[in-house]
Amino acid sequence: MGSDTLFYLFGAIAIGASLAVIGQRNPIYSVLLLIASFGALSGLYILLDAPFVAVIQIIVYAGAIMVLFLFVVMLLNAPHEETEYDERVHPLLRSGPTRFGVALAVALMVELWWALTKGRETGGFPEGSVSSVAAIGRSLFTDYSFQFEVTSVLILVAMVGAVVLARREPRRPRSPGNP
Amino acid sequence: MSAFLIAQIVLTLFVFVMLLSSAAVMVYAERKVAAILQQRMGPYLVGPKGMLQPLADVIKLMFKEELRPRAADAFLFALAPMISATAAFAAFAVVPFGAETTFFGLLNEPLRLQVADVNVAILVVFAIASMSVYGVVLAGWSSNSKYSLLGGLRASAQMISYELSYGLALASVLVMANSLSLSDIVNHQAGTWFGVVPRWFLFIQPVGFLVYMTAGIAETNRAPFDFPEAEQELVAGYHTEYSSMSFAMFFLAEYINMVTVSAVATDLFLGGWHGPFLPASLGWVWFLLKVGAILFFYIWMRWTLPRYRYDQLMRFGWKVLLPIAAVNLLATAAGVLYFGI
Amino acid sequence: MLLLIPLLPLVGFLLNASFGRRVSKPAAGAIACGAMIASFLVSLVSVFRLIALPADARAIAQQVFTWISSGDLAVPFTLRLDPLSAVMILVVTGIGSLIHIYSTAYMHEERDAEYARYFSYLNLFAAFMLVLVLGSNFLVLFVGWEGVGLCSYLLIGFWYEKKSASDAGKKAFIVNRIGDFGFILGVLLAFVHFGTLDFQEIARSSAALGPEAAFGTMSLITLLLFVGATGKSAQIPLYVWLPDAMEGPTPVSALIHAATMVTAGVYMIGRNAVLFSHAPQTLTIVAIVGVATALLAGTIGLVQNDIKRVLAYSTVSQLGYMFLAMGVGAYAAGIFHLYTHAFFKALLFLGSGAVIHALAGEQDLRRMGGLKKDLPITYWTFLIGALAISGVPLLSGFFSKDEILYRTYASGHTLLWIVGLLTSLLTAIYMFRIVFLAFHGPSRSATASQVADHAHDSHHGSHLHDAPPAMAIALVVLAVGSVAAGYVGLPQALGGSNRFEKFLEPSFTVAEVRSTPDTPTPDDGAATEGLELGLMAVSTVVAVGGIGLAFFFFLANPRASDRLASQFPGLHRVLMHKYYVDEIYDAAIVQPIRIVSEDGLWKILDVRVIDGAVNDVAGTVGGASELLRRLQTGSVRAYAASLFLGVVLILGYYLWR
Amino acid sequence: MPTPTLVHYLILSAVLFTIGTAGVFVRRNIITVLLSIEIMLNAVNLTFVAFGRALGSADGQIIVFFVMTVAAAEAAVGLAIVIGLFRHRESLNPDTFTTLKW
Repeated sequence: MGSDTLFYLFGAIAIGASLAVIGQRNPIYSVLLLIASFGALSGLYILLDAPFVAVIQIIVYAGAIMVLFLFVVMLLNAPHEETEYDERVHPLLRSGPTRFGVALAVALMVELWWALTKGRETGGFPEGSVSSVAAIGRSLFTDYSFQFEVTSVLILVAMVGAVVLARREPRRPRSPGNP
Repeated sequence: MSAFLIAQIVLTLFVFVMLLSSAAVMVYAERKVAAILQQRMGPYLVGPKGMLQPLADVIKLMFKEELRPRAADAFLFALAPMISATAAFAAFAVVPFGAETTFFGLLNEPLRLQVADVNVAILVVFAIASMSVYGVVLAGWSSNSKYSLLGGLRASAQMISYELSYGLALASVLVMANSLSLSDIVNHQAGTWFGVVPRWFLFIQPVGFLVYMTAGIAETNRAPFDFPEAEQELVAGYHTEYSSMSFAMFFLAEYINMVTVSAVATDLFLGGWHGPFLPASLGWVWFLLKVGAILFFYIWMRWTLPRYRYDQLMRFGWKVLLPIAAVNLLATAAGVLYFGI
Repeated sequence: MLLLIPLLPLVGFLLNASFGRRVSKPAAGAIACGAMIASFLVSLVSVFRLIALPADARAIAQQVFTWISSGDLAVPFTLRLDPLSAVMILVVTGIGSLIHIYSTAYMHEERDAEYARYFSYLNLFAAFMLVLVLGSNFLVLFVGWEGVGLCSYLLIGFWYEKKSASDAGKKAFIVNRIGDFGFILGVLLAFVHFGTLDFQEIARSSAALGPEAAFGTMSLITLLLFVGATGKSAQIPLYVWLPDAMEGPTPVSALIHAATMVTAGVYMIGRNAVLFSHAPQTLTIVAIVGVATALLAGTIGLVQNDIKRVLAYSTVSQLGYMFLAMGVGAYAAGIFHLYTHAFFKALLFLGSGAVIHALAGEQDLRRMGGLKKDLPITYWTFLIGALAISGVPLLSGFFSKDEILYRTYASGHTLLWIVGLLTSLLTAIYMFRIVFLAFHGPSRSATASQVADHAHDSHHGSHLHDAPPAMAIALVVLAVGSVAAGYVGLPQALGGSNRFEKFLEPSFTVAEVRSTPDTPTPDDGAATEGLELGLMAVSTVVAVGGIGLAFFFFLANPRASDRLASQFPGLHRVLMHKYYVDEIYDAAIVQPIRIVSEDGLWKILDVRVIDGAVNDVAGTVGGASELLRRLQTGSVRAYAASLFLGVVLILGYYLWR
Repeated sequence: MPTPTLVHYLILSAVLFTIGTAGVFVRRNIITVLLSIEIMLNAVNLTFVAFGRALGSADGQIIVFFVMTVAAAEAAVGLAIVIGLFRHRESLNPDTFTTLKW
């Protein structure tokens, strides 16, 4: 199986899984399908000679972010979307934003397709590629050191924000005569 | 097909079978060691000295009825044990367990005793370890039972928490070896200091080793960190509702995970297949011995230490182990920078 | 090797900070002293290696790691040992070790955890100080500079439960911050101007430029750096923190606020001697500020009653001397005085610490007296220190102080020389005021008699205890140092060869420029030698005269001083209140800032302008929103849709074009 | 099937991005909406890596790290908000939360 075939296979999995993510109502399945999609993207990264990104994709996205999603879904025991509405109204006849949004998505697709096919064919990828972890690390900690620091501040802020937002309101002490 | 490819396929199948049987050996060993520690007999009826006991267990499990709670999510309920078992097997794929060999001249070019040689192997191990959370979480959620759910949540929280220390311990080794490839890391530990002390990272990274082992025990949900399946509180945790072969898969995954953690520890800290007396082609004997020693340690721990309390576990993970691991990594980095190892 | 010098105290700090509270006091003290002494030994070895090198190549550098490498800015974390650093590390580690040893006894009454905390701070200070003096560029120096400031703050406020102590700590920190602000600006300007932060490269490029005739960039850089130095080294106008810093434990005062940290400013100027030499305007300012500080602090010191405060003002005054030396271009003389001053001032502080220790915390000179017989070791060592600082011949202070005065005179600043001489007189007077009030005469101590009575009750024949062994060792060693330290720099006029100055010389010049050696150093010719001897005689007379005056006013004829005070009540009050500088600062800076903040910024700008603007804007927005809110459905999806509509339209436009 | 070139990767990325966009509008569950945003971010990541490969530089991969960190931060804060909302309204439908303050 050549790497060409693998591209089409992984691409198909990614698209199929992503479609399924937005195509059904159970959030748990959505999360799991998205992980499958990420797995396929990770494969694509390997095809692009970026094994480090591929592994990081699994560790960070699948191993951390998606676990967080799964956690929240389980914690809230997230209800399926209200189904009576779906049964009553055909998807194409739904209220403003939904219909409009889908139309916009289609328009965006058309535009992107147009933009990408408009230019010349770029041909295959060149030979040289940077896949060494050391090279990436060196660049990350020298050329991008400022960005790196800013990102770390962002993470810190997000962490504090998440803790504050998700914290349960401190319960008011009950009055003594009222058990 | 070249002989090399055939050898590779045979090797892969061989590793698979060996992992399966290692689980059986581990079950037997666990019961025997426990019995010895508690001054009992342990299994002795089936086969000589009860050695066929694991086989009997497997047969018993296979013939049991596959039960599924009515309110469970059928698909995920079936998927969860598969994820667990697959992740357990997959991680071992990148673990090398012997030097390159031509099998006494059978092959034209030397074959590395490793299913897949990836140059970011250490990260792959880490990635797959992080994927194994899903099996546990999904099992807990899909069973639709409060014990299972609590077990699943505990397991995932615990695994995520200890993954950080685990990762930092890995990082301190790879900083020293200057490579992400497990084979390179092992080869970095070849030879001895002063002709006596082997150049294992264990001696440069004792703290890293301790952190790795502690986090490894927590990652595999073994005693004294076996909260997800704390019998007294949660019946059996995330696999309460499982029976027959799906239960067997969880069981299998637990033992194979232990073997993987031990094998990775051997490669990272104990010099892998390097050892005195034996020729390089028999290095795997050393490898098996070292893995066996760590596994024995695992079993010993389980039957010696009482279980912690859950909050103690989390506090230990975040407030003790993680800072130690982080400081160790910093110190290692400073040392590497200063001494230019 | 060089890295070990600051690293050992740092390790001591880490050990004591992590485990100090869990181990006993002797263990904590042993860790700290061990780290310091080990660092001293490493320093000694390094310095011997340095001396073994040929005179014009005396420098050992060690690049520890590349610290910052971003764009044009490349800063290696490099330690560099040259003659100047060599003197400094020996002073820091040597005197530091003695003070560590002294502290084991002095701090013995603290609780275990406090004891360990004290030693961990002390070690941390030593580590930062060593980084400061070993750093080979401004940024590394700045790490040490800020680090010692932090430690100074922590140690002044060591007894943080006492309000005055924590206030003093804050005061020191804030005043230093003002100086540091100038320092940072100076460093930034130097980077902009020279494109590097490395001392040697800066020296080289400034040497290539030639001295500035008018006030230019280099003068501005040096002036800003000098602002930093006034903060750290307690010069006018930022000296006010140092007397208050005496709230810290006495060994801390000795180590940080007399011997080492406060000299960082002097060191910094010496380190950038070439740069400063090319900015004569700044040098003049440095000299004037130095001598003015010396005089001002000396006069205040005359009337203070707290023994440590007198010593603190004396420190300020002596630092003024050092800046005077720097200002007249006698860098080696300044560093020489720094080095001898470290010995006798540490000795004086430790001696006063022994007195305070013996009197259970009493610091007021008016309640001391007659301690000579009870505290013989303390008395004799203190006396040696006082003689040395007063400039009595053949002791260390004489050589260094005289060198400064001589160089000042030789460089033509006669007025500065006269003021310096006057200050020298004041020095002798206030130092011997302490000696006579504390050690001679009748005992005026309530505490002393109480202590004595108490001791009498418990076990017979006991009296005020002299310094315990650990303290006595430090005192005796420092006393020997105070006598002998000056002989390494014996001037030619007295038959020496001025070796110290020759040793330091390479640190103050640039390799390329040094092609014309010994340019105006006036150490040749009998005429200058005669002049030097004459000046020595003058200062000897002044020193002895000062001691005599002190004897007359404070011992032989104690009423005379009171009478003098009542004759000039105004002057006395001004001196007692330290020229009202704190009050002036409060009225001129602190209060205006408060008033502007409160009445201007808060009540007008904030309440009326900002809040008013905000309210008006809010009102306007509110009105507009009444109209616009129909757009805001609150549905996130609708917002997202409008956002995407924009994306589609813009993309479509560019594609269409 | 033709050998994949840069354009193929870009088209794949465009398709994924559009799927994400559509998901934001189609689904009526905040968590799935957040998942759709993750799809979009990943589509962008794919573009970066593909361009980096085409230009032979590591920058594409490095930007992916930054995108991932931002995604992680976004997920953490977003999910915390979701939890807060759910506590108040017992619903995850974004159309439930249309009041501009409460």
